[in-house]
Amino acid sequence: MSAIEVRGLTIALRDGSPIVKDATFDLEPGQVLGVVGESGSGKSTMSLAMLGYARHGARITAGQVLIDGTDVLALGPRALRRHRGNVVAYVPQDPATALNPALRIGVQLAEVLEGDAKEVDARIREVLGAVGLPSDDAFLHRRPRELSGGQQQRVALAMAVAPRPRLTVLDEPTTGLDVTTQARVLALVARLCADNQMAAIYVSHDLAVIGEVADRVAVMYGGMIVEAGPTKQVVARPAHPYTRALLAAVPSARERMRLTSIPGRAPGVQDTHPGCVFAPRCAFATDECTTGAPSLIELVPGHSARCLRAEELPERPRQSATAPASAVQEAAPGDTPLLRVRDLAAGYRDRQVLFDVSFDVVEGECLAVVGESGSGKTTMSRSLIGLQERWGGTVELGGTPLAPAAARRDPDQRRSMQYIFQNPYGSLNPRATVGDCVAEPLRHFFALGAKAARARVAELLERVELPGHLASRYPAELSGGQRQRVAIARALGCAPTVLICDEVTSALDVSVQAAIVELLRGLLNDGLGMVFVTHNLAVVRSLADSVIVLSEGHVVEHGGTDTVLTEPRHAYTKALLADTLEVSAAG
Amino acid sequence: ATVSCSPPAEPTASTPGGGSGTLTLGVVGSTKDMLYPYAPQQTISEDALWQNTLDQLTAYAPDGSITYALAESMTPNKSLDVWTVKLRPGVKLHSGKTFGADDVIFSVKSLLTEEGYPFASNLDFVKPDGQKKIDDLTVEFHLKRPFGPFAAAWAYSAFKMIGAGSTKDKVDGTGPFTVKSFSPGAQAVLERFDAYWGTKPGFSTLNVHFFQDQTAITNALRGGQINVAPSVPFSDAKALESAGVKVLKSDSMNVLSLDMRTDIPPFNDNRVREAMKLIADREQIASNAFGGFAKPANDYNGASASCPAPDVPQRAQDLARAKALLAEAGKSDLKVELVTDGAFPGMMELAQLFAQQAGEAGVTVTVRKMDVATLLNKWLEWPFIINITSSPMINAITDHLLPNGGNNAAHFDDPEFKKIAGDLFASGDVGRQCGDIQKLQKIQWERGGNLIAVTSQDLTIHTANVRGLQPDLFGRSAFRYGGVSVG
Amino acid sequence: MVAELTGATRSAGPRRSLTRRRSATVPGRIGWIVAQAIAMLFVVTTLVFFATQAMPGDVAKVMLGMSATPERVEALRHQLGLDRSLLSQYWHWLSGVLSGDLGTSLASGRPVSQLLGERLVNSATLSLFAVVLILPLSLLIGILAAQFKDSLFDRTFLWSSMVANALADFVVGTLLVALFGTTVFHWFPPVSLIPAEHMPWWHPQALVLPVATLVIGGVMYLSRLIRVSFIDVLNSEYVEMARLKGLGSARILLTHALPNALAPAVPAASLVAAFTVGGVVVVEYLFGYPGIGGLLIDSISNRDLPVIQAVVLVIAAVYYFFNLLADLLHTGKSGERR
Amino acid sequence: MAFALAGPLLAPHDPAKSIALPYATPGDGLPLGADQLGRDVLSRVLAGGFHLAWMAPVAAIAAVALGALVGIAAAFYGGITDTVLMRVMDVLLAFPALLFTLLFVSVIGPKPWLLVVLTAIGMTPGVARVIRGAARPLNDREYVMWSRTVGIPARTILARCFLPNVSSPLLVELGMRLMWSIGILAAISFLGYGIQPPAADWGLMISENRTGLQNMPWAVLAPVACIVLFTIGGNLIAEGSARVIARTEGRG
Ligand SMILES: Nc1ncnc2c1ncn2[C@@H]1O[C@H](COP(=O)(O)OP(=O)(O)OP(=O)(O)O)[C@@H](O)[C@H]1O
Ligand SMILES: Nc1ncnc2c1ncn2[C@@H]1O[C@H](COP(=O)(O)OP(=O)(O)OP(=O)(O)O)[C@@H](O)[C@H]1O
Ligand SMILES: [Mg+2]
Ligand SMILES: [Mg+2]
Repeated sequence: MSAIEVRGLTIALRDGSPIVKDATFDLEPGQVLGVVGESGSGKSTMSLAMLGYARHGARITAGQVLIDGTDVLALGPRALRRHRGNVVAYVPQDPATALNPALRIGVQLAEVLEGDAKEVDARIREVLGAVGLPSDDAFLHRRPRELSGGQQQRVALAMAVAPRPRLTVLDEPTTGLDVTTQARVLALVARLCADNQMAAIYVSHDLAVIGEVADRVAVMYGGMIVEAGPTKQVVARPAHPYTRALLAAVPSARERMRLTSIPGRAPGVQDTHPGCVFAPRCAFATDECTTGAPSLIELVPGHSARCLRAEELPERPRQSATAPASAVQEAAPGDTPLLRVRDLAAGYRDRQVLFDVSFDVVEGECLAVVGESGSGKTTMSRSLIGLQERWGGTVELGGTPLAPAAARRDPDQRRSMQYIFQNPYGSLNPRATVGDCVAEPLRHFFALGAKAARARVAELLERVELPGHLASRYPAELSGGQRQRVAIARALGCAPTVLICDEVTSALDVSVQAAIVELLRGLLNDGLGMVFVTHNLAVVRSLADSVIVLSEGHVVEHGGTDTVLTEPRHAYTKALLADTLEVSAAG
Repeated sequence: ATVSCSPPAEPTASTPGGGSGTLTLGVVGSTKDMLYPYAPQQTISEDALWQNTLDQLTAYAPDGSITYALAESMTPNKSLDVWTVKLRPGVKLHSGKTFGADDVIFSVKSLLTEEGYPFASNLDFVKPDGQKKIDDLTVEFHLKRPFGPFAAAWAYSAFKMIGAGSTKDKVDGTGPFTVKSFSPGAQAVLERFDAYWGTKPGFSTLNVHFFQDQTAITNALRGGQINVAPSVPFSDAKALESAGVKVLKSDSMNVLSLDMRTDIPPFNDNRVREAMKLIADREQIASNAFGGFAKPANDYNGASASCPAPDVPQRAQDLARAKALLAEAGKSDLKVELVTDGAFPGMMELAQLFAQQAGEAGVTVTVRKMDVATLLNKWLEWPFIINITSSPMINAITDHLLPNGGNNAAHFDDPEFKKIAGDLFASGDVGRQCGDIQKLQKIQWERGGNLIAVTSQDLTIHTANVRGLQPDLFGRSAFRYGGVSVG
Repeated sequence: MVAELTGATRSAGPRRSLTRRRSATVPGRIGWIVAQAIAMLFVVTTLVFFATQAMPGDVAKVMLGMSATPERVEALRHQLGLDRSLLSQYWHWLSGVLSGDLGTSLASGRPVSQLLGERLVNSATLSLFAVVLILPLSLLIGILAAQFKDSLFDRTFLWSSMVANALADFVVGTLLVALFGTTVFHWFPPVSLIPAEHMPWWHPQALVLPVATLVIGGVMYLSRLIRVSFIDVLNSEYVEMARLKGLGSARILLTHALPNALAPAVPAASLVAAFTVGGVVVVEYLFGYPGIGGLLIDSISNRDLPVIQAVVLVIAAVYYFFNLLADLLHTGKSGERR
Repeated sequence: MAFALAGPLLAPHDPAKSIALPYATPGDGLPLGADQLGRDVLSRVLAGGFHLAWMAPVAAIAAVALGALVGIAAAFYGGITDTVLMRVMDVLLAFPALLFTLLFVSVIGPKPWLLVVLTAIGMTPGVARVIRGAARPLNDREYVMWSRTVGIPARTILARCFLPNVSSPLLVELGMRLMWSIGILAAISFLGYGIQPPAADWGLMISENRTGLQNMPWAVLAPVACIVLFTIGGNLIAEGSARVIARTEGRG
């Protein structure tokens, strides 16, 4: 008997539509189960059920969650309360919102522990030490907002492991973190599990992360576990087409690959299919797939998949086409680059954040700007576009210097350089239809009439591979990836020569990221210059021609992508590269 | 002021009978109230104070007749231009001095020369320096011209006597109470003056609370916080009685009149004025605007008790005739604005009801309520206004019906009326005075600018434990405490 | 460079406003706030001064009443100094105020500070009692309604608060007087008679109904806000997290939800405090309570300018203070978030 | 609300006519009795909402429109514009409403439009504060920043980005202000500076008849109930529409 057994777990909304269907898996002490899947596949819902908890509006309708033989779902309210925290602990995705902003760290940590004050205090200091945080009084007296994101995440982790639970559920604990911090957290999780004989369920949409931390992996799609098995095996020989598709979407920092996204959209809770849930998006689907729902087929002991063709698929080779490096040369001497930045300096109030940044971007070139969180990437791109006080240096666009403030630039300059924001949810006016959003610059810059604008909007949507009927939708009705495409379409509507993208994919799933990256690649081929801000080296490899590495506002390395990523010279770049996870590393 | 930490010991309110106890009176008051009687105005709150701290030479009796108070007799010479006034002996001032000729001379001089004291015009026949002290209790008044109704003139409620040497801040009086404390607009505490010459009150302390509106007063009385309140709205009387409050109904000299300016259109045409008078349904006004506490009146100021009514028919509503008169005057679709500050009970109700009745005759009357200051700002300029008089005809004449009267909102200026009034004042014979008054009333009825629809009663409310309050024609039922007891 | 910098400030970063620049240091910020407050009071009193002038009627006519003749009015106006030019009257008043002298009441001839002083204590007591009751009551009701959202209690509360909010203070007051003072029960004095030299708290009975009127209005408004902010907090991730940590519901409510739910409610509370001060005028009128509200009404009807000015100055200052407090608490909070 | 507008047509008697004795108790032909002048309470109640029914919404809408304009402009321009606008609002707030009302009513007369204007101005600062608070975070929204970077004119940004995105607080405000404008208008009537008698008006009725509460409670309670119903009705409409709009917003 395993330490943790989950049997036929089903969670449904009040109206009966299931969010998680018939989830079954086992877990041994010290083992980490990775749960992957696109956004909305039910990962969080399933993992919260380990604590006997369902979010408002949902209900656990069937199944068992046995931990050392006790069914968590059968516990009464009191017992359940004791159980939570002590036996099963939870680490939230976003500690910034999950830690109580009003309470001191010490208080929040002490809450989960029982026993006399001295013991509690000792234990707190011990776990803080274990997660690599200072354990002095000053630290305990801080409030969450006085910590960095990585520190907050480790506090949440400490809070979870402090009562020595049997099982810890980690719901995408590193999604918001930069690679370095992520690497640290992952190592920590692995160590804590091993040291305390604690089982863990690690939720992520990033296969590379799961590959790094998990012993076993469960792939979720449409509320179902579609494939489960030892991590190595699943990554090496994926049996479910969905797993294969996910793997194909993950970029690699080692080689430039063409990324393939999964066509279509993940099913919503209310969508019902008679057949396999993945069938509509599946490259291998047969007629059979649309009629009969497949059950979990065990391929080898411990590795099973929910696919009619599960037996044959692992044998098929996984095609990984290397993408052609776009034919960009360094600008010929004498040529004016599209964008020329010299000694750019910027800061906030009395604090300088950016120091002497210089670079050129030529036609069709993608310049990646990488660096850890807080290194000044956003500050730099904002001062390029004119949203930020510039303290020094010059920015030239097509040979003419740009005024520091957007408002002072002439319309043509404002048109030629466009900015895509990180947050796809904020970049579109929620009260304007997609069509209006995209038409806005057309009206503004080109004074297009309603009809001409409509035609042009359709063209632009086409260009970003969005169906034309979306023009009448509101942003709230679109997925994150779709919104990001609309934002790109809007920028394209200005007919820019330079595009500045600030972490445009970091809020998105890998498969959506793949689609956006491919879209941008297409634009580069059309001759657009691009400044691509990111902390994801794999994306850099997939897309960029040259790279600058920012550390604390200084450019520490600048060169062609291949040079920088294969032979990093600066220690910082080396460290960054070392922390970058690679899905194939597991395989 | 130092702030002590506990309430001062209350005088034991429950001391049984025998002339002790506290009576609490509630009136509408203002922060500009003062104890000094030669004030620019005479408000109900000041009246309550003066009435109880000061006395007059002569006074109105509750039935409207004139009685001697501080004076014992007033005798004229033949030509009616020198009057000898004998004072009541043994009257004590609050300061302990004896009230005498010097005090009278001081008072008369003060009131006639006080800047901004408007009522002096009623005494315009008296010379400020014309008074001679004959002895301690005798003063000789030397007048500017012969004046007959001398005693009546001094009975006007504004002419209080004060002790010689009184100032605005420190007033010495002879009244039934002395002032213990006074904060304008809030409260006054008066204590019985045991050396008072007249009928003494049957309680020792008079507490006067000043309110900002009538409703609060009514509520306070219902809540048992005050014992007596004057001039309650007519419509409240029934509710109050059924709630166990005693209502003292008293006939009154108070008349609300709708004053129409006789000097400008549309009311310079007497046909229009008469039409307005014919529009009023006096029965309905009495029953609905005044809750039944009124009798139809006949467009002239009331007589004093001593003179009979003039020989004119009672006007009643006659819409047909009113319309005909208006048509004749070319004012068939007359539109007028009736202004009022609603400060006295019945004013708003009267205005509304009249407006409603006018509507039936095709006359549009819009009622406009405004605050007192706005009303006073254009005082004597409003073409159509609700005015109030509270004195008998003889005192109303100067003020209300003669050209320069401060209360002549109708701008009534009638040669015949003026002449008769002159005769009246110059005669010393009461019979002739009555005849003249009847003539004047007839003129007022016929062509005056005052629509006087009803004479109302005055309602004083009090708690059941107050005994001995008397009806009073001058609205003083609530302030006259001779023989009144609490508890 | 400097020009570029200021250019950037003006156009690209309007949010980084001059205010912010100026408020970089704490004393600077306080100075700026005080300067604004003084400017505001100055404007308010100036407006009030001229507004009062624009109102028909003046104190001379009011004092003389119906028997005012033009000569008498002129004489009195001269005596009171009303015949001087507006500006000189205003300057006279202003320089008086600046030197701490609020002037003399034209109607009663008493020093304004004396008139005001007595009544200020009364009004302050009334508002203080009301505010002190409003806050905990709103909190209690708001929390209960949020905790038992959609329960009978919650729905009853929502409806009754809607009814109470629909009724202006004067209606609530009138009904309270009728119910508890004059008709049905005779529990409390319907009118607040507080003798001039007495402190209002010597007469707790007299405070009950006016305070209740203010409290009902305030509580019904504020507790709705608290309810909403509590519901938000109860739906927050950190409360969910607290549940997942296995904490008891009392602890969740008091330690986790309360401090956070309070944050948005505090500025609202100080606005309610400001309203309460404003509402005092009506309530004082209704209950014949001898406070500055009554004084204001009285002095307006007397056109007693120095008194009007002084009362307005006090009310505006208090009002502004609470508004400012609300603002500061609010920005303080969003500052924390950043 | 329809009831308030149509009320005058349904009235069985002339609401301004005395047909019975003051405070006559309910009886034949007088289902709710008579008021202090002997007028039919039912007719007056039915007729009394008419003015309120147009004045209150107009005042509320005007206040919300003006307040939104000020609030949005203050939030968008920030800096000195913000400070000046908001301080002007503070001045309006701190200016005693009573004096304000009295001033204009006594100069101009109690015209209905004036009452609407006064009520609207009185409520504007509150709206402006709320809307400014709701609009300020929009400056940090990416779509607003984008509009600034491409140089969309301020007017367009205000109309397209700000206004629609504060519409739910705007509607909530509208509901609240509607409620309050009823209260304020009723209060003005109550003090005697509003709708002038003999016209029927709920606020006026309460003030006229409040002393007769014991004998004839209907004369007060009926208009009170009407004000409550009217307010709640208005509020529900506003809240409902806020909810509908919020739905289109999704989680954006
Ligand atoms: N309480 C709920 N009420 C309504 N729908 C819900 C509820 N909880 C989850 N869902 C729906 O169920 C689906 C799965 O949600 P869940 O949060 O488990 O997904 P996830 O895999 O964790 O996604 P993400 O990667 O975005 O966190 C989603 O479509 C979500 O909208
Ligand atoms: N509005 C601001 N006021 C003051 N300091 C700021 C502001 N915005 C950013 N900073 C600071 O400037 C530095 C650079 O921030 P920036 O946002 O450019 O970093 P980044 O590289 O984009 O980080 P991330 O990867 O987290 O987006 C950080 O130290 C940050 O704290
Ligand atoms: Mg999730
Ligand atoms: Mg950034």
